[in-house]
Amino acid sequence: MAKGDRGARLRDRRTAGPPPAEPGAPLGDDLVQLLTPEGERIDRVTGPDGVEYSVDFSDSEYRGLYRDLVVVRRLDAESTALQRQGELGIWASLLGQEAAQVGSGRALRPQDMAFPTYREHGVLYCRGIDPIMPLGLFRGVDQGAWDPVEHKFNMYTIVIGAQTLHATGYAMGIAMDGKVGNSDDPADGEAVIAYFGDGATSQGDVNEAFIWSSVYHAPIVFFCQNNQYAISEPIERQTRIPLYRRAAGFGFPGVRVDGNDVLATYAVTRHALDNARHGQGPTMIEAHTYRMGAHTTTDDPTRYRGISEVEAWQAKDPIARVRAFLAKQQIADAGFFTEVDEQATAEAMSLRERVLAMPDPEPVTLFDHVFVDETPQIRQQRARFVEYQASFEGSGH
Amino acid sequence: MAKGDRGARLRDRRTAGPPPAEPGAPLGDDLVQLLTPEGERIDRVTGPDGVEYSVDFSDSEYRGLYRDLVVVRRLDAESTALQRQGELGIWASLLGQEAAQVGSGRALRPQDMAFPTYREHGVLYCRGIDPIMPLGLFRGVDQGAWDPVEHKFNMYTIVIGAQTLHATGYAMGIAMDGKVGNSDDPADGEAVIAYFGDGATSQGDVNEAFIWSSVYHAPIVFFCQNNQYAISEPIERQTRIPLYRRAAGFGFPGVRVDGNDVLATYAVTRHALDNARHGQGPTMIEAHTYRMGAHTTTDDPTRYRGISEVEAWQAKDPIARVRAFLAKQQIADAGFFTEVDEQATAEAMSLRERVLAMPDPEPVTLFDHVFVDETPQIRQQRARFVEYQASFEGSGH
Amino acid sequence: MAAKTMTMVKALNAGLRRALEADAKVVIMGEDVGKLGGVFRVTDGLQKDFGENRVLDTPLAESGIVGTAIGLAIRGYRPVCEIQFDGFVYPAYDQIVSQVAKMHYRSQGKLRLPIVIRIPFGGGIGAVEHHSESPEAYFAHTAGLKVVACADPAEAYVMVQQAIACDDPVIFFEPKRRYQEKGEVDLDASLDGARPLFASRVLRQGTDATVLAYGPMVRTALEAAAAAAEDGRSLEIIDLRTLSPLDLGPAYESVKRTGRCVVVHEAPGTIGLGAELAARITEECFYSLEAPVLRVTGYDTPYPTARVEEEFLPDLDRVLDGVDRTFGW
Amino acid sequence: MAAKTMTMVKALNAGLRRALEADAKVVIMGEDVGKLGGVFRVTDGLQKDFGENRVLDTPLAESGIVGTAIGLAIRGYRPVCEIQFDGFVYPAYDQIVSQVAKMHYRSQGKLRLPIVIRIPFGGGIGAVEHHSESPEAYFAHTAGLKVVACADPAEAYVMVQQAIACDDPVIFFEPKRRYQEKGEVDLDASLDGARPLFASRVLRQGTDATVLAYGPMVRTALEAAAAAAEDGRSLEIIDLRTLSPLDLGPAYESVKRTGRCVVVHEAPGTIGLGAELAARITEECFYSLEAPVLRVTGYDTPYPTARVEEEFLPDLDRVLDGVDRTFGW
Ligand SMILES: Cc1ncc(C[n+]2csc(CCOP(=O)(O)OP(=O)(O)O)c2C)c(N)n1
Ligand SMILES: Cc1ncc(C[n+]2csc(CCOP(=O)(O)OP(=O)(O)O)c2C)c(N)n1
Ligand SMILES: [Mg+2]
Ligand SMILES: [Mg+2]
Repeated sequence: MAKGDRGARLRDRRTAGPPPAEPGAPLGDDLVQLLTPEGERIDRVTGPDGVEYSVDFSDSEYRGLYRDLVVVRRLDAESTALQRQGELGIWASLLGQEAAQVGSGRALRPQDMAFPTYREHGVLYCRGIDPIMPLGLFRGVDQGAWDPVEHKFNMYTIVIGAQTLHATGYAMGIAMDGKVGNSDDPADGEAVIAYFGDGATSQGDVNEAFIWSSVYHAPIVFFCQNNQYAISEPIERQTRIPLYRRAAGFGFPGVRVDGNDVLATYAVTRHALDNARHGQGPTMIEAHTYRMGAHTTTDDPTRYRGISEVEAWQAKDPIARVRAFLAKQQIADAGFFTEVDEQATAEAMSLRERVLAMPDPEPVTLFDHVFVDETPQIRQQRARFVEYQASFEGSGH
Repeated sequence: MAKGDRGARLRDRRTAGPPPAEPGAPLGDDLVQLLTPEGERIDRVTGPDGVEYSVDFSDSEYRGLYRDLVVVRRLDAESTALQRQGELGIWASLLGQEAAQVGSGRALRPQDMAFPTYREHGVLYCRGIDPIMPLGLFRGVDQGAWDPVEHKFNMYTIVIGAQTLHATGYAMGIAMDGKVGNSDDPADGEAVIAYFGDGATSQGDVNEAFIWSSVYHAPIVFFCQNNQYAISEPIERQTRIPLYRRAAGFGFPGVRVDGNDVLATYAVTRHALDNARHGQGPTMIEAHTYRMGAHTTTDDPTRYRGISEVEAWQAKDPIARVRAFLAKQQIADAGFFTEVDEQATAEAMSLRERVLAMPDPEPVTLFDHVFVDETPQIRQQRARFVEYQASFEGSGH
Repeated sequence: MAAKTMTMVKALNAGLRRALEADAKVVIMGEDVGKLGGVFRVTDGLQKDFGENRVLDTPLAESGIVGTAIGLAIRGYRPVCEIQFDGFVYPAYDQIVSQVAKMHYRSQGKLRLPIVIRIPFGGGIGAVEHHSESPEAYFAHTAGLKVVACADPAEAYVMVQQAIACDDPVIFFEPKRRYQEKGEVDLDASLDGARPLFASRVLRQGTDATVLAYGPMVRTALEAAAAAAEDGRSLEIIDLRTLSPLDLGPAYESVKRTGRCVVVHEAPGTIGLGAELAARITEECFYSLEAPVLRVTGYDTPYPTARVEEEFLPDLDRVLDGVDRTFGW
Repeated sequence: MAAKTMTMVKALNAGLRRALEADAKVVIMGEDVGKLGGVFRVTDGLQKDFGENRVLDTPLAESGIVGTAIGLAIRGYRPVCEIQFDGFVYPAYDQIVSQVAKMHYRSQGKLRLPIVIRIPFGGGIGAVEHHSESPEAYFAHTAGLKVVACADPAEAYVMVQQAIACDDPVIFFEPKRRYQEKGEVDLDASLDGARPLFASRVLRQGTDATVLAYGPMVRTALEAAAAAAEDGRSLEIIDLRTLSPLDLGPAYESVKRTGRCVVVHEAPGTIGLGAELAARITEECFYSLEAPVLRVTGYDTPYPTARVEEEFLPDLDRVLDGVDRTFGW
């Protein structure tokens, strides 16, 4: 034990709380970035995992990513507005996390399966799913109600971390089906992506998912959007070191990517997914990003964070940098930007209209689908309910 | 992605199961050892954590450790025998793990608190506790029934991993009490040691304990006895890489020690505990050892492991090497060894006698201590029970 | 006397504050309880005033919260854990039923775990799934736990202090749909003079039928009684307050007079509290009952989506319907 | 016909084997279920015969077992999870009550989770703590789960296959104290002709009182009936088999004839299955009951230490005492 700076150390120790940690340290050498906040392209970069990352997009693909980013932000803003107007019960905004979601979402191949939390509206959009799909949940007219297998996109999961085990089990099933590691063809082999937040990493379930995946060598990518907060709690309440380093302790690689950089996020995710489908086992990706808005529409972030922090992240906006890049490289012109905005508005207006038209469920449907094979008990309760409701009819009740 | 040895890789991938793992790899450079199986002393060794480990024992201290090892093995054998004879309901033998338990148990300072599993009879002994204490549990006459605070030794915990969180909370309490990091005096400051097995590392609770400890910088040592098995499951079912490496991902050091080497175990544990009490936060120790016997007396290990494996570990016996060392160094003579064996036998006989004399509890006590402040409901049920029992009296029932 | 009109949230906050002041060993822990003051603001301002060692923002894991609370209790602390919503208590279930509930018993009384686990429970707030559960039966069926539910601000203020002062573990249910309803609270009320924590109370006297409720349904039951009175029917309303142990003396006395009993709760009926109440009351009042004890409860379905939750939850009409049915038996 | 005398363990093993043969999507997973064949040997030899992809030795964590089983079910598998002992199911409680029980409902029927969770339950085997629990009420109170308990080898053989064939999640309770008791099992029995899984059965007809039991207490109830017969009292014994949904038609019919009913289980009485049975039977048979439905159950204490467990558990005498009390009412 070094006896050098004893005085200083003793002072440190006396505070029962932890000494300064560095989990939120923003831009270290360990961060994979291919597009700077200023819109400068970095050609290729070697990640902390020793892998060289790059992307090779055509101009139209670059424009496509920009389009995705703008549309998902616009749809998100519309949903926030719909909540304010009482049309949704609550909304969990993705504002600030567009690049993490579009980058990873576009990296998925059609055969891949995604397990979202409650915030992956951008991933959902990139899967080609109608953005109205999850709004029933937030409006309170259903609880998801979509077919996860048909959409290759599981229902939203609200219990923090639970879905990471479902994802792992599904990935084990892929391996059991012999759908992994058969060739180097990216169309061959399936992979799973499990989304979760920085807060979720503290749940036992998430750590068990790491263990299961590692032990069974499951074709899965753990995609952690570290948006720096779990509701009000900053990342320091969950970890003392950068989250991506958690993975190594479980026996698989972890990478930290600039989650506000759609290109780097795409590159890292695609590599990890292809590795998984080709039999290389799991990877954990920490997408370093920021929740620009409230946790949900019921939250008030001014109670726990300052405006200067938010402004610092504003300068790293995931969309502005792509726009700057496209403009500087003359990949897109003003007309394109206008057209994208118009498309985004149109999609938002369509969403709004359709949300307003979403009917309330018939009360009696609350008895439906408790079981595949309905029990006499449920049948009886439904019947009594119908009878009871009928007793009010004509009574003006 | 390297395209070199594609054929071989493809073959590997096709098996859905995991490729060869190395978690059980026995003696690597990462293993801290100060006494070889042959009884050779290694003066000092630098651990994978960069710390230089050594011990500086007097001859009488060396003899004391040998004495501990022999006695705890003998007491354990007696308990196994008692179970065979129907005097205990079940017994979880520590055979093979004596050094891990004596080394760590003797490393504790009086003020430290231990949280055992159900197998830490050796640690308990080293705490100066009467070895009869836990036998009530195994006999079925009580469920622990001792005062954890008085003994600085928590009740045995059977639910795998649960105690690691209790230990963490207790360690947080030490910090809140200001009993950590006040000076470099080892008598100043308290620390906690949490015991658990290799299987336990898969439980969410254990991983949550790592997180809590790290975040709150709690004065705790996680002492994992990797005895290579969780009942029938070999370590490969729990991890793909050596367990001690798990710690780094949570932000604190992990060390692997030869758990059959009482000196190394002592050195590593003492260092970690003193670090903890001095405000340096948690450490995880993986004591690499082997469960020589059955999981418990109800288990039949021949169903899942071969005799050659057991024999290989026999050669690394934790007691034989100390004996060889003591003899070679002329620290002890034949008379000493005989005396120790006699003491061990005497303690075992005393244990046996006292176990046989353990009375069955009065049935009515099953209603005691449900609450500090007993409820009318329990009072009523007890009263009815007494009345009901009385109704049989004289009926020869 | 400092009687003030305040919401249940503010009353709980005041109660927690007094507990923190009264005993330096009391610590509050949970997700977002510190800087944010909890998602419902029940712990608002407490971290600021008592410091980070007394009010802990914990990592996001319920088993960790309860598990470390056990360790703190062994160390001599009195932890008050907040579970953010009812539906998120299950990851802590093992620590609660296998450890919290049993350690005093296993130690033959040598260990005490004065832990309070606060759970905002029940529906009616238009929330998404997992935010409107009524898991009280899971705990009240568990030997070794004490379980209570408060129903109004004055009660919340006193009961939360009593729960913290209790040397046994207490699961403390707070009816979140009543959080913003106001009531008179005597902030100087001494705990000594207060009604014991593990006692029920007759809230309204009546002669025709007895209605038992707790937590959020107490107000519903009172409204039903008012409506029934207009129809000339007199309901006696009992607020259970303690779900384990049950304190049914007043209920037995009442049912023996009225001969009819309806039990109300939000949780699904099957093996809910209502089943136990019906069974015990039938045993105790067998010859007084004019009709079986009837249960007005949530249905045996998962908690439904917000837009139909009002149909799932017992309301004034369903309580009256239950009473009617006991008369029509 | 291959009727053979065998233990319940062997019958379950044969049933699982048949299920593995019948459907390639059936997978067995749990701690020690592979090479060891389970600590009770229920899965003995199955991994050897069906391979490591069909019978999985899992890491040691119950939430992981159930959580990954959900993922496998989404992928189209039919996982059969073994929980090693009743007291170790709680770490998986969140995955069971918040996910397994609700995903079909949340998806409006689009997702099916044909998962079986096998739990050896109950006491009487002289085990240490956490190895003798009766947690069935925790599951039967949970909407979205089906819960059954088998009572003898022949039933175990058929019921485990039916549970695996069921498209809803089933919590499958096995009375571990009856594991080594033998009975006749028809190994060729077709599932088609079998009694449905979610039906109770009258095991012994009687006229004086009705006794309801399930799992380990079925044999106890039968013994009580035999003893009562010697005293000239005729007990009707009903094995519930299904704890959720309940199938109480036969019980209602019986109690309407006998006028007396005793319910027996090992779990603590408060808010146990018995409470629900008492409440429903009272509702349905109100005018036929000569006495309240009485419960003979474990006490409201944690499960006690082995040397006094026989005093905790209902036995023949306590069942008869319960019957006596209904006659003395
Ligand atoms: C088991 C559980 N506990 C608590 C909550 C309440 N809760 C909802 S979101 C949230 C924070 C999640 O933080 P993070 O994982 O970082 O995801 P983010 O919301 O930032 O995307 C909490 C505590 C929950 N949903 N589930
Ligand atoms: C939560 C839980 N699940 C299952 C068990 C059953 N069980 C008892 S010991 C054991 C294996 C433990 O292995 P390990 O952690 O390596 O400790 P060891 O017994 O080898 O010392 C299991 C599965 C348990 N006690 N608790
Ligand atoms: Mg977050
Ligand atoms: Mg082990």
